[in-house]
Amino acid sequence: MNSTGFPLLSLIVFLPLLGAVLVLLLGRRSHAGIRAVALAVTLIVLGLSLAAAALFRPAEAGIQLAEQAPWIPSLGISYRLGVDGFSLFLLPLTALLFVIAVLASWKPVGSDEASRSAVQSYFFWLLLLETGVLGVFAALDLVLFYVFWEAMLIPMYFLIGRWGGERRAYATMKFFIYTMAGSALMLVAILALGYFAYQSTGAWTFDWQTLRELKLAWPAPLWLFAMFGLAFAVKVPVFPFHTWLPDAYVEAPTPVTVLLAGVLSKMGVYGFVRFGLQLFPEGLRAAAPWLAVLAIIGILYASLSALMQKDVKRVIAYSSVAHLSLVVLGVVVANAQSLAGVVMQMVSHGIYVAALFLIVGMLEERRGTRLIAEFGGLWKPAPLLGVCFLIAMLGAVGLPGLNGFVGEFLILVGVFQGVRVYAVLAALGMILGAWYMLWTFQRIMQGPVEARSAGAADMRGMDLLVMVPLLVLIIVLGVFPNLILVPAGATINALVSQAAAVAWLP
Amino acid sequence: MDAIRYLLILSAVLFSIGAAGVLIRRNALVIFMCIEIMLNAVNLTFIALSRQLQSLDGQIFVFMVMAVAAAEVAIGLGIIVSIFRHKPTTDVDDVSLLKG
Amino acid sequence: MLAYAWLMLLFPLLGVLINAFFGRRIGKRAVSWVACSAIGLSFLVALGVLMGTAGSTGVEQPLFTWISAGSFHVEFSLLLDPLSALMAAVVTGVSFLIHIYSIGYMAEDPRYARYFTYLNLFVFAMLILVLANNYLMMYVGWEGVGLCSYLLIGFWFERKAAADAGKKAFIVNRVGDMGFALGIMLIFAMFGTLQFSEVFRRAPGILGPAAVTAITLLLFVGATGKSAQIPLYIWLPDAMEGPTPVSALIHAATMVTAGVYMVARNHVLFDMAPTTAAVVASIGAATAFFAATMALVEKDLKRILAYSTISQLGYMFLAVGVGAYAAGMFHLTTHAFFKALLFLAAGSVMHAMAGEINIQKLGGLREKLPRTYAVFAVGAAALAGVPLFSGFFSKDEILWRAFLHSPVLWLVGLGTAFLTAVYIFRALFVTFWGETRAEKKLWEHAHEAPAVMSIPMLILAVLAVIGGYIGLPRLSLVEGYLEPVLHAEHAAEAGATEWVLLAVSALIALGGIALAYYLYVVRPAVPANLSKQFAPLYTLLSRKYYVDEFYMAVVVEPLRQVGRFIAELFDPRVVDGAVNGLARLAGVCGEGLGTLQNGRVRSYALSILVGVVIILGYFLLR
Amino acid sequence: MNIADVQIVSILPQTLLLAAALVVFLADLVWKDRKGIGLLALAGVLATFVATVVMLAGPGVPTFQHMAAADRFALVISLVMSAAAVLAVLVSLDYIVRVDLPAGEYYGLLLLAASGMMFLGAATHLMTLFLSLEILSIALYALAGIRTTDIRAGEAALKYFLLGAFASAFLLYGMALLYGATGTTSLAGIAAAVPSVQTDPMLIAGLALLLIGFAFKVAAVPFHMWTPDVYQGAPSSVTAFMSVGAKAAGFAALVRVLVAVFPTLYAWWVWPVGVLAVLTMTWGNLAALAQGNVKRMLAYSSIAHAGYILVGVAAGEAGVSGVLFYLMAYALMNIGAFAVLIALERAEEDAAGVELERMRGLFHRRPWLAAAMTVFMFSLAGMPPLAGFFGKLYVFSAAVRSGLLVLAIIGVINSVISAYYYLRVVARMALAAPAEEAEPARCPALTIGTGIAAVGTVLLGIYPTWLLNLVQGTLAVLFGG
Repeated sequence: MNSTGFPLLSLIVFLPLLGAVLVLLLGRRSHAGIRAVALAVTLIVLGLSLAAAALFRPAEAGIQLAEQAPWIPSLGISYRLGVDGFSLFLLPLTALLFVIAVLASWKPVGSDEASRSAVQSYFFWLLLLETGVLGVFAALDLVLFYVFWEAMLIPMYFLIGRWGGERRAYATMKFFIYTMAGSALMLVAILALGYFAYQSTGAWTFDWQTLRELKLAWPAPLWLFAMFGLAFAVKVPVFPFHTWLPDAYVEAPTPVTVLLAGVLSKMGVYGFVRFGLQLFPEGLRAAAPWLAVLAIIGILYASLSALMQKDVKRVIAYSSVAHLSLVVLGVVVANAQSLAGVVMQMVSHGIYVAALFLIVGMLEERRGTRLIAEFGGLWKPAPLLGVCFLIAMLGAVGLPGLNGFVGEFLILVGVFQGVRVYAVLAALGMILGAWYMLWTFQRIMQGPVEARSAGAADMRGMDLLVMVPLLVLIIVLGVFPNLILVPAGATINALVSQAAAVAWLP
Repeated sequence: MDAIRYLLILSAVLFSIGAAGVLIRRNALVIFMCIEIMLNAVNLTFIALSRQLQSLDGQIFVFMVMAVAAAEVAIGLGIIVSIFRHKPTTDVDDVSLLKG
Repeated sequence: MLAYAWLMLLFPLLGVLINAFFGRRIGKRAVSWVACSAIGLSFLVALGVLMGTAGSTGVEQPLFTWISAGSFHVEFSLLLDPLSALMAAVVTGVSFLIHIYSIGYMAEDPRYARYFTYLNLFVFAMLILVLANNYLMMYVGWEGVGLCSYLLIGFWFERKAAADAGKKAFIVNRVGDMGFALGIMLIFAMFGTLQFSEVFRRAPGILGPAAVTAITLLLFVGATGKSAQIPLYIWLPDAMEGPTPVSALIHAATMVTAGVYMVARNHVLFDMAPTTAAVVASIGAATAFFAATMALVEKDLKRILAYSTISQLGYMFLAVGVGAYAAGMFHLTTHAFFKALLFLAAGSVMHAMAGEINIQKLGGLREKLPRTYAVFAVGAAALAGVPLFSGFFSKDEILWRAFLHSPVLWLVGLGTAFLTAVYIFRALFVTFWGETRAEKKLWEHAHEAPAVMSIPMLILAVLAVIGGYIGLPRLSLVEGYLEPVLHAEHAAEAGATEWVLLAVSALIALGGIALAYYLYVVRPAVPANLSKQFAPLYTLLSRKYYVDEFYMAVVVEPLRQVGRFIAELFDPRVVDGAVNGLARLAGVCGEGLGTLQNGRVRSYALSILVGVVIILGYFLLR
Repeated sequence: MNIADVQIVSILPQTLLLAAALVVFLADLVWKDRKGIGLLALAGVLATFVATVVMLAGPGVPTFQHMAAADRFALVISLVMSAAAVLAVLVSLDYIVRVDLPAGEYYGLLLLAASGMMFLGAATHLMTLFLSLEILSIALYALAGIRTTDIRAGEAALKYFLLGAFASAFLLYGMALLYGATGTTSLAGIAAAVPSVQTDPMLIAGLALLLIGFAFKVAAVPFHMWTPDVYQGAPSSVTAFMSVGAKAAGFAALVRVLVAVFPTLYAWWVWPVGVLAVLTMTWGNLAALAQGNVKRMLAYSSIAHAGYILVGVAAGEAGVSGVLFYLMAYALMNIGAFAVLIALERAEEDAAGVELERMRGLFHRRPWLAAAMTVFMFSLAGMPPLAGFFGKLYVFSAAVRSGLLVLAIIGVINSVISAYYYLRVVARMALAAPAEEAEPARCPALTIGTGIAAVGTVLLGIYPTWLLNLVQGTLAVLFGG
């Protein structure tokens, strides 16, 4: 139990599970009740996660709000939760995006009648997913982490597979197998790590904090990092492990895409820091040049690919690849600025990409298509939609004053301090990013009003309700990024000194 | 002293003959008889060893094997008859509906 | 007054918020009141600051901490010194006039509130740029004005050309911004801070020649983007797709001069980097000349003015490149007046002629639009450098300083001055003199703009005339005012040389006007013959030296091809193909194993026997 | 010999099952109620289950004349077996009426086979080993072919019988050689003698043949060829039971022989077992990919799972508890999966098992049944937090501990391959539109059985500790003192 004696994190993590059970207990036909329960639960979780952020003592670098209980003592597996400045904001972000997702699911989700009427199971899986994701960000025992990490695939499988688009069966299978394949070796690495602990201390343990102190003989850190890293690289995804992403993002229903892009992609980056940088700094260092090159390729490759996509959802999907590649580059460089940028950008990206995908959803809802060529001049009949799209897009493009800028720029500054060529190449992504985003925006919102778009409805009601909080955050975090950077500061400093201890970059 | 060796070799040869028969013959009954040869080859081994080791365990084992073999005959014939009712053949290659 | 400088930012911001959220409900009248009074108040504050900072070397006013990430600490804080105060005053002043003008110009537009929201937002961003006390904040304003430019160019987004132009402006600017951003990163890497005062104080001790050259060059790349210099000028002519007041405000008077301001702001660094300074001066001179040639053959009145802006910006860079920062700022100021004036006059023509802007379809308008004609003539005279008009003084200041630096640059500048006089009076004569070539209906319909439009023009016309006197070589108000910031070494006392140069450039300007008069009034057939005689040259000029096509072919198309290759072939076939291939391989293996399972009991027995042999063999032979 | 020394209590579970089998056989003569006989059998297996639990909780008991032990290892195997038997009887209650099987023979043979399996798990003597193996085998031969109306059942029985007898012969030969090398037929005796005769070819060959014999029983590649055919041809309830029980029994014997009797020869047998493990899981998984019949797919999947368990065996001493845990988890999820197939199966057209297409849209028709199947599929695929995941975690961690990192890596990669075909089932149920099919069977016993299996699979995943504590350190008492 933590110092306050109150299992706050457990409550945050498992309340959605409770909600899922509650949803099952409600009648299958009581759609309103189910939605209300889902909304209430996600809102409470959001409140609790904000409370956790408020309880967090920013000056301290270590794990806070820690909880611990024995789970499988015979294997040294225990139930451990905790947050530090790095993971702190991922909880409210996750909680917020789940609230948004629930709201975005207020209208029935799905591409056919059967799935649209399956409200109960939809919210069941959605809430289950929330437990999985929150668990990933809070777990501090490696096996527990792995359990959440993998278990999360199951709800995701159903959410994409049942409520997704036309090629959902293919996309969901690919997503599942691909990500599972990526993390398969991680399990072996976790076991090996537990065994190394056993060798040096005589007891199996998967406690993250204990394992950090483990002295591993070279080249074990490299191999272990590689095995962990593959899982994270697939999840982020890092080039060339990204091909599951466009399919999954595109086929998933809008609220799920929002979660995929907003939260799930952060799990990979989170992993790189928590279980890469912090557990095997030497391993990450040795892999850094390769990873950096992959990240840079990812930025340019995904940007160019986004440029020529025909489906607006795919554009955003590839843009997400590019943006997250930059974040990975920031992790690889691991200095004070780049890591601050990573923390910032993880939250920021979650917010603006969620807004963008919501907008894509609204576009699709209005026109029944996502092909860019089918749109045009939509800003005229739907001015609010245009403005929201604009702000979200500008956030993504990294316009100063909006949230995307701070993280991106900090990462670039950090990278520049490390290897200047990397920064120059990565900065090219800024230009390409503006290009594909603006071009997409132009073809959809601007130009002559496309005949079938002329009568498109503007945003109202629920559309605005889901969008406004995100847009407000895009602006607020752009103007006051210190809301995040200051609490994370101590943790980032600790991370940096750890990275510096293994003589990071020149 | 060498007698035991001869006996062991003999039983090994018998065992091999039985095994080869299982592979070569197509008639289910004959295959089963080949298996019986293998079992009896083992019995021979047991008896030879029992004598060599001056221990009764081997001989007890042989009785058990014979009892088991009898039970197997009973069940085996039952199965063959049951198939024969559907398809009048004892050729094992003719019963290969299940595959892939 | 200085303590309230932040109000300068607050008013436009409030204007933005009010008009953004309530603009569609409160009616056009209220919208214009909100927007104009916001800028007007802001202008008053700016004037106060202008007076307050006289003689000061700069006051910093922290508002809040923006980013603090380890040693990366950026305050949101205002720097009030003569340079920023002058710039802020020019920006808010000209903006105020153009806001007023817009009330009339945009009166019929259904997106009236949105227009003023954007316009206020622009002023807000521009003031952030101007008042920034550090590079990053300047960058915020820098990109912010770029955004407003994008939004306003594409204001009539239903027109593809407008949307295209806005996008082009933003992306080309992004290219420059990337250089700026890298420059900022380099500065941070060198100094560990981004605050101007700190950087300038420590620069001499820290920076070697290579580093300072790199930093200044990168900053200058940013400047070429925003201020439309070679090689990134291509967006500005297209930017004329926006409403004309926007062209006047953003693409003539204020935003595009940000590059000049930035170089002036960084004069400490540029002084330390002679190589960069030479590059700046050369690019400035080249751009000035190059753009002027294109203006010679352009038919679109606004585009003529756009090329002219590019050309004049080139002058300003020429000035700052040769170390004449005050002269650059001086020209910036006068240019803001007369170029805004010219644009507004062009807008007035469009207003009268239902949007017609091709000068060959106009003509004889001085009859119908005497007031517009008068102010246009004042602007043209100022631009051409007719003696006693403002442009004359500021341009001569630059030419003189260029001459001191390098006669070649001076010669290019002089040539440009000649061309300037030719093209602007060509525009004047063709548009306002002679017989009209306009459609009859349009011609009959033509009317002078309402007061709300003409009064700002009049004010600007007055400024375009008298604006020059604040910088008279003897008086040197601008230079003196900026002295505490720029520490400009007083060039050799103006002697005989200066007077000679003054006379030469006056003659050149008058000669240019005379030539234009001859070509377009006396002998209107000559230009057509000339264009036929020198057809290749004419085509080259009218196709803008094929630079757009060049960029299209060398940068844009190849990138799109690569993108298409990745998106349609490489990603799905190769990268994803490898993944799917692996899956298919497993499936094929599975089917292969299935065929081994042939259903025959004897082959199963064989398999067992093989296993037996192998395992026995392993154990016995081990 | 004093009758008090016989220690019949040591083999109480097995004896109870035998007794129950006899009662069932006798009752069948006079009582024609198939459900009733089924309930009788259920009472018998429940009693056995209770007895096993009580014995696990109680103090240790001595061996049964050194022939069979009631150590923790044997009792855990009994627990698995009786749990499997309870589930098997539950799922059979309705099924055998539906497909018209003779109740007396069916339940009698089932109980007999279960008793043989339990004996095998407890055997500490070559003779008991052989006899119990034959008891279970012969009972299963008959059970496989009990559906005499279908030639495929006969074919399955014939294949199983011929190959089983064939493999038994090798096993028996191996026993003879061990006897010859050590002069004793008691496992404890052999274990004591092994260090002194280590490299005797006779001993080595005996070990090899024993390994082969058990490898056949657990369906390890290349001794697995019978498995898909037999599993497919046999009635589903029988397949469910034998895929779990026979496998568990085979592994119990294999572990006892290899780990307890031949620990000094670990370096000799670790590689063959390791290679068998790799071949078995890879072959099973790859072949399962190509199957369109769920029952046959589960047959290949059971081969693959034998491979995972063999990884635990290859880990030697460290892997014993993992193997036991895995067997329990496997029993729950695999019988559960078959239970769902049984619910779907219709007497005539599905004699060879349910085709994948028949699962279409099950979620719409029977959500809870589909949910249970989903649990089983994900658990079989090794997804946390379900029992199958911890089974794999446990055996792979043992492999890592024994330095067999390669096996763990191949194991997890195999899990990924397997996920594809398990997911295909889920996809058909959840993602495809329902086919116009008759309603799956509804029967309380089947529902209870499926429910127990599903809940057990989940609980064993969320809180595996209770079972882990039970299987921990079983090796220390492998001969029951």
